[in-house]
Amino acid sequence: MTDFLDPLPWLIMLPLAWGTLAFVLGPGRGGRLAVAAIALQGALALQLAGQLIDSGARVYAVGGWGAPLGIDLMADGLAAVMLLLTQAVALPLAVYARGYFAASPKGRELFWPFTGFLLAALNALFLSADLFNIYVTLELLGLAAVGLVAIAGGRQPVTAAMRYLFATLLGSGAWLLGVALIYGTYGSVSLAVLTPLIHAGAPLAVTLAAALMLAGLLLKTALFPFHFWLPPAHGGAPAPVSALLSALVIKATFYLALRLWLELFAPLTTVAAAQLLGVLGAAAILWGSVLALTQSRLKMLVAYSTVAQVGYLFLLFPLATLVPPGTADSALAGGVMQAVAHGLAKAAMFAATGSMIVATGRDDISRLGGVGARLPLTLFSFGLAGVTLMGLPPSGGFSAKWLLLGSALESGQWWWVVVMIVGGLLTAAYVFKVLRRAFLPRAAGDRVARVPRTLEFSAFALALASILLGLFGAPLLELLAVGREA
Amino acid sequence: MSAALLYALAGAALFAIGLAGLLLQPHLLRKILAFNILGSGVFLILVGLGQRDGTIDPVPQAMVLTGIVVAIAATALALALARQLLDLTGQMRLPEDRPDAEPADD
Amino acid sequence: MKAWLTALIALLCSGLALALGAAMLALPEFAVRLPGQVAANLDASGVAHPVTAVLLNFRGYDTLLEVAVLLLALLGVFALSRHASDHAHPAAPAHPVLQTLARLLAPLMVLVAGYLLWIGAYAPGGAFQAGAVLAAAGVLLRLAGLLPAWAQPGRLLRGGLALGLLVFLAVAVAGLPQGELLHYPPALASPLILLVEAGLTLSIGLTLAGLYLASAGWRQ
Amino acid sequence: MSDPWLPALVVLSSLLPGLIIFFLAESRIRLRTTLNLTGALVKLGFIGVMLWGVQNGREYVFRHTVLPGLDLVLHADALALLFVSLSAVLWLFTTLYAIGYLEGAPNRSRFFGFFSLCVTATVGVAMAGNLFTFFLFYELLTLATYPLVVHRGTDKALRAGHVYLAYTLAGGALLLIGTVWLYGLAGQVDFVHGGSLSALPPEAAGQLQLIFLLLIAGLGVKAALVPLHGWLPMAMVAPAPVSALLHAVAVVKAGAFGIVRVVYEVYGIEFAQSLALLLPLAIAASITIIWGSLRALFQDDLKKRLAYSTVSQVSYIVLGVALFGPLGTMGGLVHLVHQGIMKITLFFCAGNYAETLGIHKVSEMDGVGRRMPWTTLAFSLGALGMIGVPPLAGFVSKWYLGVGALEAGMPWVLAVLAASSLLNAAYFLPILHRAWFKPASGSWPDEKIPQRGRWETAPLLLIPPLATAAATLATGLFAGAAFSPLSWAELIAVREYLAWIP
Repeated sequence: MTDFLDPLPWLIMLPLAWGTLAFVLGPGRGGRLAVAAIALQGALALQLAGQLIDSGARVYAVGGWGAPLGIDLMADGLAAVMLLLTQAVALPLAVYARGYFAASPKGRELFWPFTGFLLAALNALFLSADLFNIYVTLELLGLAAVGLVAIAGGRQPVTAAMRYLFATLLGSGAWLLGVALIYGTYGSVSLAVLTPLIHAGAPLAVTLAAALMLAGLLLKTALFPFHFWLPPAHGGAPAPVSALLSALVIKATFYLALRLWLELFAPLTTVAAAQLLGVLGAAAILWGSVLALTQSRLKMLVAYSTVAQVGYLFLLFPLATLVPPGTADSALAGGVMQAVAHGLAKAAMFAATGSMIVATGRDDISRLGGVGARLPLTLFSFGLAGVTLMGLPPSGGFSAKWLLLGSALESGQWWWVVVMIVGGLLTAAYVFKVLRRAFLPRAAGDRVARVPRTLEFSAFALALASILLGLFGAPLLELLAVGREA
Repeated sequence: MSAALLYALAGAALFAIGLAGLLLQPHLLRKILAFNILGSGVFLILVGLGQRDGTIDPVPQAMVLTGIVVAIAATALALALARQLLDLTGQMRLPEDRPDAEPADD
Repeated sequence: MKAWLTALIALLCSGLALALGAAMLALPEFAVRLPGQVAANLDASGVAHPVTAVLLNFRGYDTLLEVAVLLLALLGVFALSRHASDHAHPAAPAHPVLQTLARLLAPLMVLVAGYLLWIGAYAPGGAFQAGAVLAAAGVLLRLAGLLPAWAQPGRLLRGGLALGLLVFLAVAVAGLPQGELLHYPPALASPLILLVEAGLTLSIGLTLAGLYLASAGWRQ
Repeated sequence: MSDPWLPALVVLSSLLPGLIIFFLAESRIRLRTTLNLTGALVKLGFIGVMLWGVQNGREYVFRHTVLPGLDLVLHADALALLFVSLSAVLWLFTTLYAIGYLEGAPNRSRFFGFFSLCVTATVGVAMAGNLFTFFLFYELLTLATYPLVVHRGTDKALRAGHVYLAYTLAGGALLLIGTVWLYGLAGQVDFVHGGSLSALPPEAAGQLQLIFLLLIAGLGVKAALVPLHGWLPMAMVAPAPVSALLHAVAVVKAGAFGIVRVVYEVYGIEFAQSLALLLPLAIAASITIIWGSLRALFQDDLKKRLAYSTVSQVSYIVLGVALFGPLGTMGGLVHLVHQGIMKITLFFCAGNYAETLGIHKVSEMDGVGRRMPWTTLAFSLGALGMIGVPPLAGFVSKWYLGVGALEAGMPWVLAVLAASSLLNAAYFLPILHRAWFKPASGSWPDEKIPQRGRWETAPLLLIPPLATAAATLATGLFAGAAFSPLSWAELIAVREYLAWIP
């Protein structure tokens, strides 16, 4: 396809361009440009999804060379779903961020350039079909994310950024070593070229590469026990940043892990490895939820909730590995649905959290009294997002849980059912810990200020989307199936 | 064994040394150095293994050039963070206590 | 750190090195070979040096993203320096010999950078090498006390930092009507690549210098 | 207006006003009241249309596919309409009562918002056409009632809310597991007369028994089956209209109604009998009936006594379900309505005593019949109905349950009914005795609303209990009339049993 308006390359070029322009425009500038451009990106992502549904997965040869000499981009249903999620989360958050930084200017100077590069990195990562190119997108993503964590300055955020930087660099280092081993074995880094070459009897170097790359991704996705860097990083950044990081950045590395597992390294996967991933996911769910419950800072509670919710994503691996195709399909659908639902809900939750902190002037759960009366829409958004995280119907989180529970029972792995149910109850416990406080009347001496309307409505839009996903999720699953027909 | 493979083997050793350093050294500057050693190890493996059959391969060489620039960028950011941390805490190491236990600084 | 943990990590790292070594000694024949393909397409790439051809044409997309990574690192340093210093510190006065030397060397380094940029099409060299030399000139001037630190870059400087990436993006997108992203028409490949490299040289020089200069004024 | 949309409109007629009310300023009393009452009346109108239609054999089904193999179905069949009508009528009365009860109280927008959501959920539970839809509204009910339970924001209320959530969410989780398991085993299971599981291969029997246990345990939490009833007496800290609604229509009824659906329309009564599921259920219900009554006997707090009475009375419905035969079914179903009307009367009256005179305890009620004769009259009708005195509503239920027990070959159930009636009398009659025949012991604990002419309390507090008390009498007296709860229950029972009687 040689159309100038082809959405696929523009999804990468556009955010790179506006990110750079926002930098040239100067400190704090570029918000309006960003909102317009992200809206356009959303339209492009929708157009791309439409193309995929009509005519199947697409391969795009950058520069016209084609793999293995050049770099290929590839768009299938899974990539399109992630692209849609990215733009759908980014647009309300961009609106939110404009209001947020107007009310709380710390860190606003370079927010827009960083966000532009972050979105470019995400879109590029989802579309890449080249292992080395993915390395570059991972670094772009990692540095943008670290930069965003540090933008507000201060002891806690800088410490968190430092820790996060080491984690993400180590993760990419492991990935690059894997790429080096793969190139050294086969002489190519193109997924399309490599996939037919890798089979069950692959050399030790390939197994090592698979293990290293996966480990690197787990570190970057903050799967238990690699979650140590996440809560301070996500809990310390300004609210729009926390939302972007929790909703999207960790999903990108999960997406790569999923792709490697299901496609490139599928012949090497074993039930034992899949169960190990599931056990780590289960541990994340329980440990993250319990720690969320013990937090006294609102943002840290939400950040630990992310640690827990990441665990649900990894339950998909045991449920989709070496089981009947129908079971695997519904597990994959459930896992991806969870990624999307959590993305929307967690963005809404961090956004609502940010509004509450702006309104009360402090990040303290015990001082939330009066929020319910003064910011009903914000609290309602928090509650709706909580419904999705708890997996109650009708919500995207419920659809995800339904599909995962179904495949767990079908494949006889009832222990994951127990984990999911207990996790859901723990989630309810920490969500209601916040709601209960916010319902109480304002304590004497506390203040609860109004916040700009855009803050309230953008958070609500995200929360509502996470609920509507549960009612109208079928087209998303249809899109997901593009390029996966057996 | 070709010379290129020897480079790759040396790269494996460097990667392991860098990894150990990154995990074990508490001093931030040493951690950053360790990360660079780790990266150099990977670059050696990439170039070395890519040319293990004796032919010169420009593709991994170009990749390594890209990788070096990325590593420079990451190192610069890491150094800036480390220096800032020194300013803020007076220490060149990450605090070991639970970070969420710290008070929010406003 | 606990001794047993140290020992365990050391053991695991050694094990990893051994496993990597063992894996490297047991590799099969390559299934795909790219050097031949690079050579075969070198004429159409617009440059004569294979590494530059890979960097700026065959895998030019990697390079495009990598330039963004570099700029991003500088943004990170800028973000930190906003909180580190309230105003740009003037450079400390340096020894007159160093100052004289720097004044002499800086123009020479610019010349070398120009040469490296031009020769990159045929021999080892190119935008990154040239940019690195430019940056070195900047660092030298700062050390000699002849350049102020960059706490708050002005519009012109921001434009210069972004120029390389913007030119690269424009060239990449300009290929879309005829073909794909970053598609150079063979006849125009040479001048387009030179254009991109020229923009990159300037921006990379400024960025690398900036990584130093942006933090040079932080309080000690 | 096409038929599929009527069930959806019934749900929306309280959902939309509720959502709007959330965002109304506290001072917009008139608009809020208008929205509330309009919603309630519009809902009744839609229900009236559907009652007429179903009587004439029409079907109202709304279906929306959420995921492949997972449909959201709203189905207004006869059974659904029985519950929907009850909810809608009692919602109207409770809304009126709540407007009077909460006059001048803080956070009313929030209260009425969740109140409307609560009714939305109840209506959804009633019209759910399959287990998934049922589960959806069942969980929504949990979420919508929690803020009502903790509405006062006191430590006691928060603790009660905590317990309430822990019980109901855990129950919801069990229900979810059972539902997913059943869907995996049998595909999408719509509620149909006679159930649809008997077609499964016999090997599945063990799994089906386990699933039944999960479902009933999940539903039993809200239906307050012993030992899952612990939340109900604690939830008494909620404002009186909430207690009235929780006990009469919303929460406990949702649980009991779910058990009806599962036994009749998922498993099928015959299939459930063949899996030997009915006897354990009847025993569980009987234990609950006796235990609840025994505990009620020892409560001095009036609302707590009523709460334990609810524990006991709701299980009459479950007992009726577990009796194999159309008469038992009729007894259970009609009690669904009768218990609602009687219990809401009692709670309205308890609220009136508390609001008017500050009376919270049975021991404070001496002579209250002379100060508040109308309220006490309504209370007496409700209490006598609960005991089963003819010709009140409760008598009709107990009569059919008793005959149904004989029909099902479980004569021991008669003993349970007799014992329970005696206990009912034992904990209600002393209250009536104190209220009517003992002299007042000086001043009232906290007289808030003085006597104004003929009005012993605020009109909006008095009219609803009188209306429901009258209904208690009417449903008993005119049980045989067309459109009475009993004849409607008969219609349902005939349809359920027609599905398998040749």
